[in-house]
Amino acid sequence: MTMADTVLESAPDLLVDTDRVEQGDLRTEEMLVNMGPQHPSTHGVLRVVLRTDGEMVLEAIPHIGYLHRCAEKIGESLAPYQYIPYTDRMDYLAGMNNNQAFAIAVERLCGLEVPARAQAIRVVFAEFNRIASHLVSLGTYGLDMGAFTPFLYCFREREMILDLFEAACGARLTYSYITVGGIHEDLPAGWVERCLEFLDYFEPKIDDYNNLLSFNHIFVKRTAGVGVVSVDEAIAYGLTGPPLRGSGIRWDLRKVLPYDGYEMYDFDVPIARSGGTDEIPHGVVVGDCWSRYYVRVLEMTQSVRIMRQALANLPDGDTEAKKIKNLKLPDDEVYVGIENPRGQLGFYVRGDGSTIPSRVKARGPSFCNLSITTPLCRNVMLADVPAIIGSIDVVMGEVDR
Amino acid sequence: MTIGVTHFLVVGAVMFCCGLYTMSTKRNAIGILIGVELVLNSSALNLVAFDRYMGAGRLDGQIMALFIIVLAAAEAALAVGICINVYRNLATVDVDKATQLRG
Amino acid sequence: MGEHTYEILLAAAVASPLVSFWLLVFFGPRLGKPKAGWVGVLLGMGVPLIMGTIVMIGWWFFEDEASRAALTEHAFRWKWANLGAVAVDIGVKLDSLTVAMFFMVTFIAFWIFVFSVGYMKGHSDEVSGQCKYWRFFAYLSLFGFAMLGLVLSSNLLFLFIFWELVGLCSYLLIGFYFDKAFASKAAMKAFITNRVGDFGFLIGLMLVYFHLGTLDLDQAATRFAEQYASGTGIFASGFTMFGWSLATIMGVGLFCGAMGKSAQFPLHVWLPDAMAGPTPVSALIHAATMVAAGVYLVARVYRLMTPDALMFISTIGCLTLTLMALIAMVQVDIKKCLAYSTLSQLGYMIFGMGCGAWVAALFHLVTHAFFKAMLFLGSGQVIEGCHHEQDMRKMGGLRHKMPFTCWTFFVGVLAISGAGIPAMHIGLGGYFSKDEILAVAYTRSYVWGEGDFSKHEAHEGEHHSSTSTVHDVPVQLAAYQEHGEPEHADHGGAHESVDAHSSAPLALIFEHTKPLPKWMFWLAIITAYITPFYMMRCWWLTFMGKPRDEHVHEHAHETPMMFIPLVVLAIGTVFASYYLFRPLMADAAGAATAAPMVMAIDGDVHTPAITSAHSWLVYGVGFAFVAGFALAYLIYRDGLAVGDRIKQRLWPLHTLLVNKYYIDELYELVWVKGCVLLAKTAGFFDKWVVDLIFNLAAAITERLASFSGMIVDKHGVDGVVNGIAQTSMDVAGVASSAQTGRIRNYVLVTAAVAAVVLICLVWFGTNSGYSGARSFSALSP
Amino acid sequence: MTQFSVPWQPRPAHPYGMASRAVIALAQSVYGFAAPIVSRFPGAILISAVIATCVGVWMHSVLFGWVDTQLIQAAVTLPDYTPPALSLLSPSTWGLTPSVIHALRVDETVAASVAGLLDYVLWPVQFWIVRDVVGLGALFGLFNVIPVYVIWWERKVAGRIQSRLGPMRVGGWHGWAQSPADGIKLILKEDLVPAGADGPLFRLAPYLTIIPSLLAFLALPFGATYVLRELDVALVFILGVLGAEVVGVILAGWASNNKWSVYGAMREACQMISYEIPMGMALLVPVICVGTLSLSGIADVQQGGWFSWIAFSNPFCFAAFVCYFIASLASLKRAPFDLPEAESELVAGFVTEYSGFRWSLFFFAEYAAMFVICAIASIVFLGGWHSPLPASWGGGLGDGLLARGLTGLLFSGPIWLMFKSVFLLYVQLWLRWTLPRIRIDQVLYSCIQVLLPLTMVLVFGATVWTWASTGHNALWSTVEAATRIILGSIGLVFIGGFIAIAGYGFYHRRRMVGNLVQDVMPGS
Amino acid sequence: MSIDRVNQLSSTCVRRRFALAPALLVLGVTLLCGTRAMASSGGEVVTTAAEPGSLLEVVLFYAVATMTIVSSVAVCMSKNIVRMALWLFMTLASVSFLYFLLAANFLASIQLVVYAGGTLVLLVFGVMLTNKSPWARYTPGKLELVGAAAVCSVLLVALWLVFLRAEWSRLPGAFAGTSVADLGRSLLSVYVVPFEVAGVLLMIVMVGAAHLARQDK
Repeated sequence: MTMADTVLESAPDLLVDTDRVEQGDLRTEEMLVNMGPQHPSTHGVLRVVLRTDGEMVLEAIPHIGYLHRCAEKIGESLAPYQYIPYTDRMDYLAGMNNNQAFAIAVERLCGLEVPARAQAIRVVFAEFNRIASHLVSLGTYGLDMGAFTPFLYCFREREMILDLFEAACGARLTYSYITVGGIHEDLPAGWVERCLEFLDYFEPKIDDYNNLLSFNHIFVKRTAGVGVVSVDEAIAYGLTGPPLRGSGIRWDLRKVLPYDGYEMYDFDVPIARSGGTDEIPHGVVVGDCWSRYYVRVLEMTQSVRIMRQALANLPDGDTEAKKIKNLKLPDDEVYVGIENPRGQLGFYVRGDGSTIPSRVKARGPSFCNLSITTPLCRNVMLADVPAIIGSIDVVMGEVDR
Repeated sequence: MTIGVTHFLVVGAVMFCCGLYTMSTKRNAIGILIGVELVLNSSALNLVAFDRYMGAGRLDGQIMALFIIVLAAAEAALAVGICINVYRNLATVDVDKATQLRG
Repeated sequence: MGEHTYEILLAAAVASPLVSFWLLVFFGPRLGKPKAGWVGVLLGMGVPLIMGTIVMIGWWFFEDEASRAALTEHAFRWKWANLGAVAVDIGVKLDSLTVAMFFMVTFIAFWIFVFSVGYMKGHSDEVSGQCKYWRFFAYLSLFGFAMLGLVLSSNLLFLFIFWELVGLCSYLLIGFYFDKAFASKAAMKAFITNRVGDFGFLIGLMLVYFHLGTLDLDQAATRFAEQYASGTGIFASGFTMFGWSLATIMGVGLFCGAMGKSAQFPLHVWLPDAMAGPTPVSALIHAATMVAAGVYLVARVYRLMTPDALMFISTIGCLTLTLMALIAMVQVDIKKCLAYSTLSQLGYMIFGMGCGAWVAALFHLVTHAFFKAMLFLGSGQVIEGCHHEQDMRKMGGLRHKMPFTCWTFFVGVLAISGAGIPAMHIGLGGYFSKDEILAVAYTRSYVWGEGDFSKHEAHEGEHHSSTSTVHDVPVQLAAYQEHGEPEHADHGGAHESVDAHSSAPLALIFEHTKPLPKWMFWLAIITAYITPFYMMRCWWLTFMGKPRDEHVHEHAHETPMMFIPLVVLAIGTVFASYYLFRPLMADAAGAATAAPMVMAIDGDVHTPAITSAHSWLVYGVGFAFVAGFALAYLIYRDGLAVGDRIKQRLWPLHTLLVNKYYIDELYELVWVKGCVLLAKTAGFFDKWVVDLIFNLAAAITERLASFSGMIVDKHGVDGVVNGIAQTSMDVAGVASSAQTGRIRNYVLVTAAVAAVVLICLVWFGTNSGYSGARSFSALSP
Repeated sequence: MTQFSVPWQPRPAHPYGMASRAVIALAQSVYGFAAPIVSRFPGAILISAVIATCVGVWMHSVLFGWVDTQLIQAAVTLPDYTPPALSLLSPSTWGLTPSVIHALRVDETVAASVAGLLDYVLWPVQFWIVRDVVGLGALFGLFNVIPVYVIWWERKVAGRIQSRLGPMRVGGWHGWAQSPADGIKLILKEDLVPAGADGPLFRLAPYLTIIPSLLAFLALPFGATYVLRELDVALVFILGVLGAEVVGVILAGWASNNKWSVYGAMREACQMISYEIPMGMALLVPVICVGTLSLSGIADVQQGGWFSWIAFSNPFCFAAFVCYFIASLASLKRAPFDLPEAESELVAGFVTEYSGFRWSLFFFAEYAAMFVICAIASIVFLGGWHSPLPASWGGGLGDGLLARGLTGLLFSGPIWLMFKSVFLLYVQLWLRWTLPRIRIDQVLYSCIQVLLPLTMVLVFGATVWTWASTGHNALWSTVEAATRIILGSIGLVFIGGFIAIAGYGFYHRRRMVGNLVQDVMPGS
Repeated sequence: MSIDRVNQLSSTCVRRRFALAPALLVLGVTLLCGTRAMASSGGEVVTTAAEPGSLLEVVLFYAVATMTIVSSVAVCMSKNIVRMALWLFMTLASVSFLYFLLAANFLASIQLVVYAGGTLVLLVFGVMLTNKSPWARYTPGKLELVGAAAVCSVLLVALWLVFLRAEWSRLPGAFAGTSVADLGRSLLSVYVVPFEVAGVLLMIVMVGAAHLARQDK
């Protein structure tokens, strides 16, 4: 028995909702099981307390806070450009997008104009990072389902993306590339060509993933119809990103509230469809794990499409706005939400006339999406819990901040 | 020194007595079941030994042992089912607690 | 035709419903509502019907008697297992009876299956979510398998297995609406009552197994005859019980099975309750086929019967037919009315079997199957049409709403009443079959009673030329030759010959056979008058007169798919009886009744050779239906008023009948309460007597101790006395705690006793060695 | 000083005793001596070791055979001969003395030139117990080698499937020493028994797991004469002992006192018990067709080449092969049925709390059982140790040593059984690295609702088929032959397709897929 | 890498490897218990155990019998229910080896498959499903323990006496061995009815056990 179990069992009343256990319900040993914080399929340090009856999970309660680093508070003692490196440590799988979100928030607050070239490059990197992030999500989701191989295929491609990131900004995970007022540095020579080459290479790989994983019979059996989120539920729980679109709601901030010139690009917002139609396998229900998963696959295609457009029409010019040194934040507040790979990532920034914001608050998609875990994991099989959590695709760094 | 039927019978007798002891001292229903299995097995062993040494090739003992195995499996399946049910209803498998039918 | 063609066809026909059963079990839920039913119809009974028809046609029209006999002789047998010294064969009993029964069962069952497709649509899932449509057809298919297997079995063991299987199906189908308490109770009742009968059957079976050393029907009969001739085996046993010899007990035991399944008098209680099942089930299982299996069984083991056993059978049959007919007169539930009528008719069959009318009883079985199935389906149509209303008092005037049902039902009523025109030799099935049973009964009670048959002794040796003598006898007798040798060839007319059995002289049979008591015959005659009355009453109350309940009448309607079977069965009732089934039965009778101690009597009174001495019977019974109909018409012409008046006038009788002679209550009193009483007595003894002794002993000693403590020196003697008291308390405690209620302690005690016994054995057997070993060696060959 | 709260009691390090020091020193010196050589010719050494093993095994069979046929048969004719029994009490049962052997041997040209020492070498071979010990040693060696190299191979296969290389360093050539090195590492790892665990049972469980799979080797024939104990019920015996493996797993799960372990154990028990039934039933199909439970007996009827293999003998056997393979995956807890140790659900299932040597024992057991199961599949369905060529073709080769060698290589020899088993093993690995894992309810569904009825039908069908075949009907024989040809052709197409795919992959292989951007990018 | 370094890295437990010893014991016993085939004239394989009367048989018998007795005594001495089940498994496995010695190979294998594999797992299931803690002790009374011990030992002695007294020589003799085919034949001819009845029984038990253990009532 591990320590955690001992602790847990000493105060079981906190966790077991005894009222819900019907009297006379002939239960075999109900058990409280800790899934995490050190568990292979909780993707980090998420701890889920499962109340199980045999293989059935009666209740799953996520416990968070194992990775809390006061990220928001730190933002209140640093100048915005100093705070940029902290943002990409939140959702560490989508550093570019996080940088972008905070940068745009500060730009809006200060009314900075970002040059066209910088905006285009931002779009390229945001989408590129979206692909990288979705690749991780896909691969690890396969891993959750017991398929090890797709994981390595995904990471193979991701490594190439990271190579390109490294070439652009020198870092492979925490980029701090997109900064307030533009981007940190212009692209290196030949980067665009290499990137296009990669996109040519990458696009057919998406079909590979589909063949390997998405349409694998067992995979579909495991995920289709599991953890169904209805439209109402999705809205009520404030889901955003793939989980929201996986429930069939066409909502994407890039379309709805465009930023960084997304209105100039031509792309679709993929949403889930139910099974039996076209290529969607039988048994798939809108809002289930498979739908959430597949929305990500489709989004990768769209990202490639956006990147191609952006790279083709990359304007010349500056990559950084004027007047960003000693930026004074006006006594005002702003909230900007952008479409992170995981959903709506919003930054609320309040200035007080100094160079340091008086309040920084992030609205993280993972944190909000995670809230659906408990209702989804009610009366499911034990093996469905990783399927559900994996399909929500949380990054604990951002949940805990 | 030859091994004869008596040798096997002695082993069987020890097993039988152990099974009996288990049956009559355990209060756990499954413990009693385990005792029963021991007793059944000892009788099967005796049958096979008799069959080997004085069955004159008629195989009766082996077949009886076969049936004992089958019946023991059946009995165990049912008994475990009953134990589980008792457990669900009484939250214990202590046979001394199962006294609902006592007059 | 190749070798074993018939057997293969019949086996295929038996297998098909089994396939259908498994299909429905596995895929039934997926097949959905009408499809599952059609699978049941086509695979479950369609295929057997086709096979049965082919076999029927081939057997009757394309084989002559010689080849039929040869086929019977060389029917398929495959040795399956050895039960000790007894070989058990899987085989087919192939003779005219099998073929006829097979055809009858498949034909009727097929149409009932068709009927069910429509009927169960509204009666399954909607009524209760649990009672699935497909399950009904799965059970029906299983029943088809079991019933056909039963008919086909050449072996008592397999007959018994299928016997139990039909019982199981009956149980399942009676309890089809198992979430309704009455249905599940009825199912339970049927099951338990049948077990009582089957216990007797099992005893009979074991006697056959043990004394005759075989379970094969034919072989058992041969052995029985041999043992009778030589006075060995079962006849060598001096065992008697109620004055019955062991052979009689065997026959009665076998008959007990039939009593259960055919619901004969003391065990009849389940059949009326069995009407809780869906109506097609009542029609098929509880009227046409399964309940007739008892009669079939008696027919099959007829050769193992003794005169005493037959007398018992006829007594039971006679009681049943009368008592049940009386109850039928007062029933108001349409299905119950039919159920009691079924009981009464079954009584006729059993009665016929008992008094030697082998052919007639089986013939009656077939005709009854047709018209009773039709009547039940008609009642099903009515119930369905009237939205589950079964009370006849609320019906009336339905002829306009459901004309087809009305008139097919009327055909059934005519048939069961034995309607026919005696002089013209025209009539429905029941007319011929019932008359024949009565004729045989007449022969048995009057002709034999007057000793007319003593003259046959003189002709024993020359039976070939003795035919002329018997022409004086009003009813022709035929004790058939063994192995069913064609009689036509020998004597020029099947119905005009008397033939002594080769292994048992006719004289011997006469010597054994006592005449039938006259009251039995008269009861049967009276019941023949009662039958038309209650049937007419039933029909009239349902269909004729004015509607008595507007609500019911308004909703009444007919369903087309459901009346097709009605029409087909009506046609079958009219045509396919006397000219098809009677000769088949007569053909089978030869070999099937070649018994050493009893004989079958051919009582066909409707042949042209009918004599005047017997004609009063023919006319008297033949017109019974007119009298019965007239009475019913007079009483129920204007509704229930007259009937109610009669009811009030005869209230003691009516109350008795309505309460079915209080037999259920009697059983409740004797068995259920009796058991409880026994248990209570034992408990009482345990609680008061055993405990009392211990407690008393303890108390007395204690009192004694305290008493003596008062007078004697406390300090000196107290210790001793208290010690004694305490000891006896302890002894009492220990002794009473021996009953711990813990099995493990009992186990231990058992083992301890075993150990003590073993040690004693060893101790006292010191010099002579362990006697166990000797007994081992004694056992070994 | 703060004390870390750990769930186990901190223990002092045990100093090594002299024996351990000696063993370690020996290992080090051997490695120091061998490493340079090994790293120079790694591939050659590995391959020659394999060949040497084969030759050794083959030679010992030749030797035993020679002793049997030549020596003992010749000796029977001697006066006062008693069969060798090695009863310590009576010297008369000590068999042929070396001098007698020498006398018999001089007739033999093969060994005539060898010195008289050989007589003393041959002397013990006449005793069964000696042969048993030799065979046991060989089996034990095999039992150790198989898991080690199957694990290595699995890692290579997994690497290839996942577009990487797998182990490449240890030992040189394709990391061939990776698994032994891992083994050494595992032995030296700290062996933890969690606090609150049932210590004795926790320690016992790995052995209870490994012994059954070891026992299975006893009755497993590798060739017509390569079997330690020829059992007439070998099939049931092996099934039985492999089934007993589950006890160890359950105990491991239970004794760990970890909830995930208990989950793993329960899943394993549930899965194994349910899949034993379809597995056994699927094996009953060929048993019904052949009429024996002896593995050698089953293999014997498949001498007639590819089309005589039982899998192709009738449709029921063909389907039974597939059923058996699926069910065996489940009872071996291999992917996609690897629920008991599903790392994404149960951390590591019943082995969660195990480490070091005990942990490796579970894997020894698992991989050995995998091999046994595949070997049974090969013997029962795929012709056993017979090659796809009919054995009758080798009839003209004669009885010489070369002829025996050729026969063993081309027609029937253990190498073919190894080859087939390893092929099936490869399919298992292939599946594992391709498929996701299914859920426990789906596992049980596929057992109880799919495989079980299916195998029941197969058993029934096989019975009918066999019954029909006993009739010696000419028409039926034609049907049978046609069935064999059709099913055999399907098998050929399958194998052909496999080879074609493999060839295609080999032809289009790329050394590293990931090198697209690596070396050309600025800054790299 | 020096020995000290190794010492430092791995803190414990090389000596634990010698726990292999019991495993090897079991292994060796089983190996030697294996039977040897002897082709009979009829072509059917008839097997015998280690040659009757040989030293091997004696050694094996005593080894296996000791194992049986030790583990069956351990069953009744264990307090923990899981350990009881484990010892039961040991007993059953040893009995299966005894069957091998008794030339009942098929029975031995079946014992392994059905008993050790099936029944025991069932028991363990029962244990796991029904025990809050396997260490939960339901101790019977002292008197019961003593009584049981006394009765069992008396019974054992009595049985022993009986064995000693019995005149086994007067019984029909031993036989060489038996093949599975013989067993099958007699099962399907002489014992066919018990066989079928057992089949029906198993079916009923299957349904009954499934019903009893059903979750949703």
